[in-house]
Amino acid sequence: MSTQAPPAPTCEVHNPTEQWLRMDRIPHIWCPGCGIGSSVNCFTDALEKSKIPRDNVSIVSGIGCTGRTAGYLKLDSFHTTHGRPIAFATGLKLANPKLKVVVYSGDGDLFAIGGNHFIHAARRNMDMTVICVNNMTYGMTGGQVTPTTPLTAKATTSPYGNFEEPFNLPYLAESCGAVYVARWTSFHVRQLSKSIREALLKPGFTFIEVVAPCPTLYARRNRLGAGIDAMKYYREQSEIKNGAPTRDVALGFQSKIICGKFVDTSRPTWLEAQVQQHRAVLGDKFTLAENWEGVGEPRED
Amino acid sequence: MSTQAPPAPTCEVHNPTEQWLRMDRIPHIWCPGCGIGSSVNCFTDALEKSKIPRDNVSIVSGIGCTGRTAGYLKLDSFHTTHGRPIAFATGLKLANPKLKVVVYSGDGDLFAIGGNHFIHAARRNMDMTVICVNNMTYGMTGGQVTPTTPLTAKATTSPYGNFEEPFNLPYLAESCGAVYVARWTSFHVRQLSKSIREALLKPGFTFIEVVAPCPTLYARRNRLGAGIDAMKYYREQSEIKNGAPTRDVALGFQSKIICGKFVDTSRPTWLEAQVQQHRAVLGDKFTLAENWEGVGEPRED
Amino acid sequence: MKADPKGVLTGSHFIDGDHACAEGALAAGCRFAAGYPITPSTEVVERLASRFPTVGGIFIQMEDELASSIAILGAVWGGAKAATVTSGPGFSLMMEHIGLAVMTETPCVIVNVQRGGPSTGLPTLPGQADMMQARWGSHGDYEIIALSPDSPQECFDLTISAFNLSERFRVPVFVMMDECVGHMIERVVIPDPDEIEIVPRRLTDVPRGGEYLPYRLDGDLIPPMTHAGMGHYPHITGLTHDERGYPAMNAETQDTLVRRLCDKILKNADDIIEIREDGVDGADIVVVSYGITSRVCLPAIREARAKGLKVGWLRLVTVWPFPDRLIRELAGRVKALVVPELNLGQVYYEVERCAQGQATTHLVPHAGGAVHDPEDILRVIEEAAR
Amino acid sequence: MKADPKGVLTGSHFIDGDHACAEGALAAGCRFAAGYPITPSTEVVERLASRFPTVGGIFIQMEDELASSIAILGAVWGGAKAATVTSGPGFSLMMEHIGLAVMTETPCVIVNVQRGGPSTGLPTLPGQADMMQARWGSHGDYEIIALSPDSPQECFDLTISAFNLSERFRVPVFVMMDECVGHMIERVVIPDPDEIEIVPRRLTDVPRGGEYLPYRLDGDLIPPMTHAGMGHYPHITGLTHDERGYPAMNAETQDTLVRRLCDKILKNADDIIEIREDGVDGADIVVVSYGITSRVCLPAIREARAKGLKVGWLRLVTVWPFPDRLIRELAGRVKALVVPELNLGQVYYEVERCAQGQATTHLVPHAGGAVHDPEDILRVIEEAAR
Amino acid sequence: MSQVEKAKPKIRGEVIVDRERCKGCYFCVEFCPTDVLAMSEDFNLKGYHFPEIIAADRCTGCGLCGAYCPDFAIFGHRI
Amino acid sequence: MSQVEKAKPKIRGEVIVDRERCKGCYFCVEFCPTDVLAMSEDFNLKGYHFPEIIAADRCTGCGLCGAYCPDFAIFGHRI
Amino acid sequence: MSRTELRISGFGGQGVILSGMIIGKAAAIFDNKHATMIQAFGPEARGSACSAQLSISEEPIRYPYIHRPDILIALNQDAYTRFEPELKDDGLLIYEEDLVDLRPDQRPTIRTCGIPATRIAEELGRKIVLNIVMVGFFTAVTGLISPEAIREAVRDTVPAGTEEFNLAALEKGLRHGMNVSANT
Amino acid sequence: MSRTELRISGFGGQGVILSGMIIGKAAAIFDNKHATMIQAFGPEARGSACSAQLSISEEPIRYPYIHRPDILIALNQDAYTRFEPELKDDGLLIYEEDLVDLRPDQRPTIRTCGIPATRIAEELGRKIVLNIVMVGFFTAVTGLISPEAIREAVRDTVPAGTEEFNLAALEKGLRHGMNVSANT
Ligand SMILES: Cc1ncc(C[n+]2csc(CCOP(=O)(O)OP(=O)(O)O)c2C)c(N)n1
Ligand SMILES: Cc1ncc(C[n+]2csc(CCOP(=O)(O)OP(=O)(O)O)c2C)c(N)n1
Ligand code: SF4
Ligand code: SF4
Ligand code: SF4
Ligand code: SF4
Ligand code: SF4
Ligand code: SF4
Ligand SMILES: [Mg+2]
Ligand SMILES: [Mg+2]
Repeated sequence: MSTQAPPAPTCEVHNPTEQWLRMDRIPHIWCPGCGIGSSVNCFTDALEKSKIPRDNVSIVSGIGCTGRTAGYLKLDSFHTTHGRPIAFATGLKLANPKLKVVVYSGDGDLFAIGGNHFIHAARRNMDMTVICVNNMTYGMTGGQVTPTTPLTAKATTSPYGNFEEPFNLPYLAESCGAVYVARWTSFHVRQLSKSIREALLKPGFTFIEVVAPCPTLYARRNRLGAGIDAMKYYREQSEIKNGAPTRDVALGFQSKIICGKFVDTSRPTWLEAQVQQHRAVLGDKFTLAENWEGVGEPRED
Repeated sequence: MSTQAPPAPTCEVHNPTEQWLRMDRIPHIWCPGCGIGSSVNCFTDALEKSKIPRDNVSIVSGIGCTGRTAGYLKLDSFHTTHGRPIAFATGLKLANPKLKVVVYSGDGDLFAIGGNHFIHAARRNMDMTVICVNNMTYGMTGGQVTPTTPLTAKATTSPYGNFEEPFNLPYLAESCGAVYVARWTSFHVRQLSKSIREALLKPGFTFIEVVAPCPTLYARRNRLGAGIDAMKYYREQSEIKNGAPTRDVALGFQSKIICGKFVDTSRPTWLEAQVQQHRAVLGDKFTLAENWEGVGEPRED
Repeated sequence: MKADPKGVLTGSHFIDGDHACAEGALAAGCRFAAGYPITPSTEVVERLASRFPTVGGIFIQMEDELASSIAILGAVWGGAKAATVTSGPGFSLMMEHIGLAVMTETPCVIVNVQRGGPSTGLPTLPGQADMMQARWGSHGDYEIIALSPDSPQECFDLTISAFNLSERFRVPVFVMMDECVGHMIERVVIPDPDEIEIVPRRLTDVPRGGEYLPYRLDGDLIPPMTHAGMGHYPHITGLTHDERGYPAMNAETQDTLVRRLCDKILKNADDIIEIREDGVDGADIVVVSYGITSRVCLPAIREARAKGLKVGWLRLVTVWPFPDRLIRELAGRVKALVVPELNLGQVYYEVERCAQGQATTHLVPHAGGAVHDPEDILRVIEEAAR
Repeated sequence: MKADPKGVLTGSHFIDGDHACAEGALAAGCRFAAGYPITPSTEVVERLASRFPTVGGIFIQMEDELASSIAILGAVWGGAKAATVTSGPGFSLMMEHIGLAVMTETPCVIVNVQRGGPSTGLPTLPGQADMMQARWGSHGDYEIIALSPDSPQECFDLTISAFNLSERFRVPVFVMMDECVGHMIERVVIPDPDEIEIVPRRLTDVPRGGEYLPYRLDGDLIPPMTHAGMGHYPHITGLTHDERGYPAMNAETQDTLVRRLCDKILKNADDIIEIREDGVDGADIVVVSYGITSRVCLPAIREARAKGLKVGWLRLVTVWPFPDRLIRELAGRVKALVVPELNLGQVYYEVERCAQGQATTHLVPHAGGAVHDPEDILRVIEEAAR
Repeated sequence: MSQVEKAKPKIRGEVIVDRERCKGCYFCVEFCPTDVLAMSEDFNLKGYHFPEIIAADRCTGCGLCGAYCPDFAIFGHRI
Repeated sequence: MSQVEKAKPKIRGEVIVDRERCKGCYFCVEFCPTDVLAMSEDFNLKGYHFPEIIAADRCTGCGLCGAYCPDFAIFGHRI
Repeated sequence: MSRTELRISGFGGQGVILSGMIIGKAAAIFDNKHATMIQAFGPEARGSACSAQLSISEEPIRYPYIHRPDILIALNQDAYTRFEPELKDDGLLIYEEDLVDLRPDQRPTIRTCGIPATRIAEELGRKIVLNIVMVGFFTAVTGLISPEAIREAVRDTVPAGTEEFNLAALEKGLRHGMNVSANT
Repeated sequence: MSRTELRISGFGGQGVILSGMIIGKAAAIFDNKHATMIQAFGPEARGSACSAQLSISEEPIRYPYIHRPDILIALNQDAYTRFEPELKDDGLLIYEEDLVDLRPDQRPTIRTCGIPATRIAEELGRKIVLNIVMVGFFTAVTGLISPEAIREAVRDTVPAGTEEFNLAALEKGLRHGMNVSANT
């Protein structure tokens, strides 16, 4: 059944992702060929390159397979309730504006039950980076339909094929006011890492959709093969169109996937706008909290 | 203080709105110059002209001043919970597809607490007409800020001026897939009535924003005068641009108001898509409920 | 009324409690379900999603549990029998709409397959710690009905009862399963449709366009209903309302309304309450239990009896309304009441309350995630006997 | 620790309970509030919205109560003291996050200004029918603390206590006001900052980057906390977790965790519970009440005493944890316990339970929308005396 | 619409006010295209000014006043 | 980046596999640009095939294998 | 009896609550008495009838409700009609002279003092201070509160920048009250 | 004793639950006995260890859990290691011959029957029917269920269109079991 156990690699070099992981929790629960793990590599690589000190980064997840991400990262990490990581992150950020707050969660968590928090945080330009691993299903609960499941795809709760139009996530994000919107697949590891880095370094509400395989549920039920088959599909059917109008980037069942950075703009974050407005109206009476130094000062970007 | 009580008009002619009202509940609770009442005239006029039999129309409201509308209309009328009328309406419609279901509610109800139901119902093209009286505040609870309060406007919970970017409702509706999107002010009674009629007669998720005055709270706190002053502002500052790209129609504080029919398109409603998909996959095994006759048949529009 | 054959899968099936529950709903005439997936309840809606299209029913997966729990109320007013299904976290999100259902007297069924809590807790493991929540989880005063099956067969049977009770009393009825019962597989016998008794909705006989008062009583405490589209133009509101259904915000209307809403359940409690018992007459000690625990305690009772103790077994099939009178009387007759539950004390408090010091009361707590070791129950029985 | 003078509006004020509550939060060091307007609680957040910008605090009106109730948890982990404020319908929406706060041991304060329920009910009128909900409204087993002020002054004082208790026990603490107390205007004396005792957050002394276990106990049942940004990298989850904070989904971990979460409150109950009493020693009958009702019952007690009855007055300042022992002992000493509340029986059930048949117990129910007529209370006192 | 068919040189209308229902918002007065109405100096029982018909013959029955009136207190119709 | 500075004619890399962590997804094998890897016929203790290095000298240390690996079981680096 | 119970009633917009607030504040903060005010909100707190219950006492006030007020301040007819019957037989009725017509059969045991507060306020140029005029009048005719306390309370309560104007209105009311008192 | 307790264990993907389901169904539906099956889900119900408890009895089954099974079906090493100790001393161990190495000190009182179910399934052309092979084998060696019942149960349980193939696998298992039985 298996060959002799090989010796663990003895060299000093380490997998660069490891330093960002809670190694006492590895191996993780994700299935073979699940795309979440690949996205984590890109995230840690982006973190590394962003040079943001580890102590200043918080990661907040909801509930789901993707929602387990927070629990594997050696960061201040919060595994909240299903659908609410953005609302939690809002409080976290506002209480300590020095933090870079990242929300890492699944399509169901962020866009089914969590849709309202998403659109409001985007509208407010609440300062956080939201990474959505879109596997087009509820992985954790066993493969139900989500608001991103493509038309005709099967899921346990759409056993005869999904007939509900899914959201076009980049379009939704833009229409609510996100200042940075990108989509990649888990095949686009380099571009994804770069996008995450840009998003981390950009003030305001930044959003990245990562199309990724769920071989165990979504792919199996739709007879789409293993994770590697999804990755090949991404390789073949993706088209990079930076700046594409978001209304044109909707996804279909096994259709072409438009990837790229679609939105990169700028407006005051919620905290900046708050400080500016209150300072303007209240003058001397306005009091900045101790840990907000610099918030609301002019910035260049 | 008052002149002698004049005799009630004795003529046989009646206010055409009255036949649609529960006259035993009039006078209503709305303040002098409140725009909700004007919108109701337009709604009943549209209903009348739509020729949809009264017995087939249901009205569903959430909680708020506008939410009281359901209670004044002599229709099957449901005053649900704050933020949830669309979700209630979804069940109502699906259980009895013959009904024309209208959701009539306020900006806070539909877009603060109710935002998620709005975007999902639009995405699903759930067959209903949503009328939002946007007075840019929470009227019922005393004038708090809402997700549609313009920047710099004052409200009890933004006492120094609102600093949160509001939603651009038509843009949001379109990005989620509404098939009909229009905006009017309560000054545009003719156009509004026509739009409501069109929406009532159109299958799918149709949305109409009605910008209307809340003199008691929004206007008073912002020193904008009485209802009539708001109406004059609407008259002067509105610009009708049918077909305007929704992304360009955001509202500012006392700024120009772009009105018009912005979206008028077509795709299968949730029920139609369901029937079509299930019939295609299940063939003979698919069973239509007794009260769905005709649902899913080809339609012309 | 007999069940509509379309939904009845007559025959013997080897299925789990979740699936049996779905079949119960179908047999009871449920033709609308709105749900949101959550372990360990998801199988119920999955089965409905796959069965409904073949019987003219509609399943919709809503955006969340808030939406599911009010969509079913909409569907009921649209004419359907409707249910939603969830587990702890989702149940917590339904609390506001339970109040709305109570206030508007909307018959509906809510299934909660209980897992370990609080919070996300133990998603795949059992608990019975949402029992008090079912009774008290929404704001304001109200009464509901809650049933607790202990086998897949009962998941089927009691789901039908739940629909019937909800129609009789115009009240939300909870089927409070637990993960064990939900995932336990046994034979479930589904009878012929004409052996299944269904309570039809009691609709007003006021003709279309006639003067219908939505909350006018008609003989009993439960007003007859109407549906949208019947030409009665009811106004239905969660505000305190008079018999016309119109908001009437004052203490008098509140008193009339809220007391009636409670009374219609409390005054019919004897009629609603179902229990099972074995060896209670003449017992010194009675084990009061429900759900899976009523099966888990059996070896303990057998053992205790073998040791010569007179131990009775009392199972609450209906947990709410609580059988106050029954427990009070029982406490007057026995020495001790032993209450094992998969929580740290919930139904136990009710037993303690009703016992009024006449019998000693003994909780056998368990934090959930598994079932009791029968030994632990035995130990407490023996203690109680001392 | 003394209060930060920045937030303390020392002096005498003629304000209502809602405003006093806001000032209490400010004095207690609350610098973050997330809320969603709802009558009759809105004045609290309105005052915070206007006061916070001058003291370095942040108010954010969230999109709904679900968001408010978890945003405050985020803020606490970000280092703030935080609160949210609501009323019945909003409280029902917060139930899931109360469980999360309990499970993650996040100190926070939730104010519920109770109105008439169920459902939308009586938005502007009083009720006390969310008392059991505060205890049982979220799924799973847990214990919380709930306080019940009876005057604007106490709205100020008890809001400070609520923050202090929440920090001591790392638990959500509820300030269960009612509309009467919330909208009643009286003199509120705000002391000098150095007369206000504040419990600071108990943070770990593990240095940045050191090995910190978020749920390792340190002498008592309450583990010291950390904040995001302190270099401890805690993992905080609502799943059942071990002392590292890591999910550990099994019955043993569940038992250890959930029991501790309950024990930290129950074992410290004597320390937490505050009551007020008058004439209880030697009384035959004791009126047990809380909130506005503890003032409404006074004329009845005066009258009854005038008629020669020995009536004591007992007010529950702390409603949860319930003073089991106290009521049990009391029931052993008196003839009857009379419980007036603005509901159809909630805290009454607890009194009945604890009385264990030693004293008779008498509910004076009221469906809400107004307060009791003291005559009604008097009548029950007299009945109880017979 | 039937009224339009008979292309009369001048369309005539009638306006009816239920002054006790009026809350004095001024909409009808302001938006009547032919200035049929003016706000009375008097108050109704609720204490509001209400519209007076100052030029009934100018009324075209266009119905705008009724379409605007938030209190269902006025309406015009063709005669 | 320092490695790039020395513009060597051939960039050399090293790839390290932790086969026990591998779940046999094939990503690394498929996406290694220089075909350094192949799936072994053997199973690891968990029962998965794992990548074998079939052409170590072709490895450029580009790191792609590690960037793809969902199980943190492989990584390549420049030497 | 050391407790005086007072009902103030009118319609929304007349400043009923604010006037209760000022009287209560004068008593509780500046005269060192005890005062408890209960606000009665209509279902929607806008437009319709509006009323406040105020108790003023030397002792702490525990039971906060009033059933048979000692004093009724009626700002409109409706308030008079609704609340006069509950006024104590030896009570005091203070009313807006132009807005309230006393019934011919008004109980004679009740002392009544009218003031055209609205007219006075209009004369001052701002109708909305009618409540402040009334407060001044109340202070003078009842003597329950010291003029100093009521002045402080007004200053402390009205929006910044409007103090002087409001104080002027107060003095008008006070003076009017002195005359009436003198006259009674 | 009329009750037989049985544990089936392996890893996810081996069809543990389905095999329990089929045996239980054969007993409860087609052999008219009583059967109760308890599924143990791992935290995430994917990949890892997987196990089912099945009780079969002539009487109704009330207490549904099993502590000391009469029969253990171990589909991998882990299952054997974990659950063999709880097997009754006179129990029966049925195991996947190629995936389980019995300990040298395996209790001698326990009857053991191995079958290379995976290999047999692979020979049939579809590895995933290894559980059906095992079910057949179980039926033969225990005699707890009638072959007719188990055939019905398989037919009734497997996806439409795969009946014949699965029945073939079942027969393989049955036959293998007959031989073993014969051999023992
Ligand atoms: C309130 C609530 N409802 C439902 C659930 C059950 N639940 C857990 S994860 C999940 C879906 C996760 O899907 P997604 O966010 O797409 O993450 P994935 O597992 O696909 O990565 C659901 C419905 C829950 N935990 N809480
Ligand atoms: C769950 C819940 N939260 C809050 C409220 C209080 N509430 C009632 S109406 C309302 C706002 C209404 O605003 P909008 O929808 O804009 O209607 P408007 O009154 O402005 O017409 C709020 C917050 C409630 N009833 N229920
Ligand atoms: S179920 Fe799907 S999303 Fe979840 S870990 Fe497995 S492959 Fe990934
Ligand atoms: S408060 Fe505003 S929205 Fe509400 S009725 Fe009055 S004017 Fe209209
Ligand atoms: S529009 Fe109506 S309410 Fe307004 S002034 Fe005219 S009649 Fe009166
Ligand atoms: S019907 Fe037209 S013309 Fe006549 S009064 Fe009304 S608005 Fe003026
Ligand atoms: S990418 Fe990782 S898990 Fe996948 S085959 Fe390669 S080493 Fe194994
Ligand atoms: S580092 Fe690059 S070249 Fe080397 S094995 Fe990995 S993918 Fe191939
Ligand atoms: Mg997903
Ligand atoms: Mg509004």
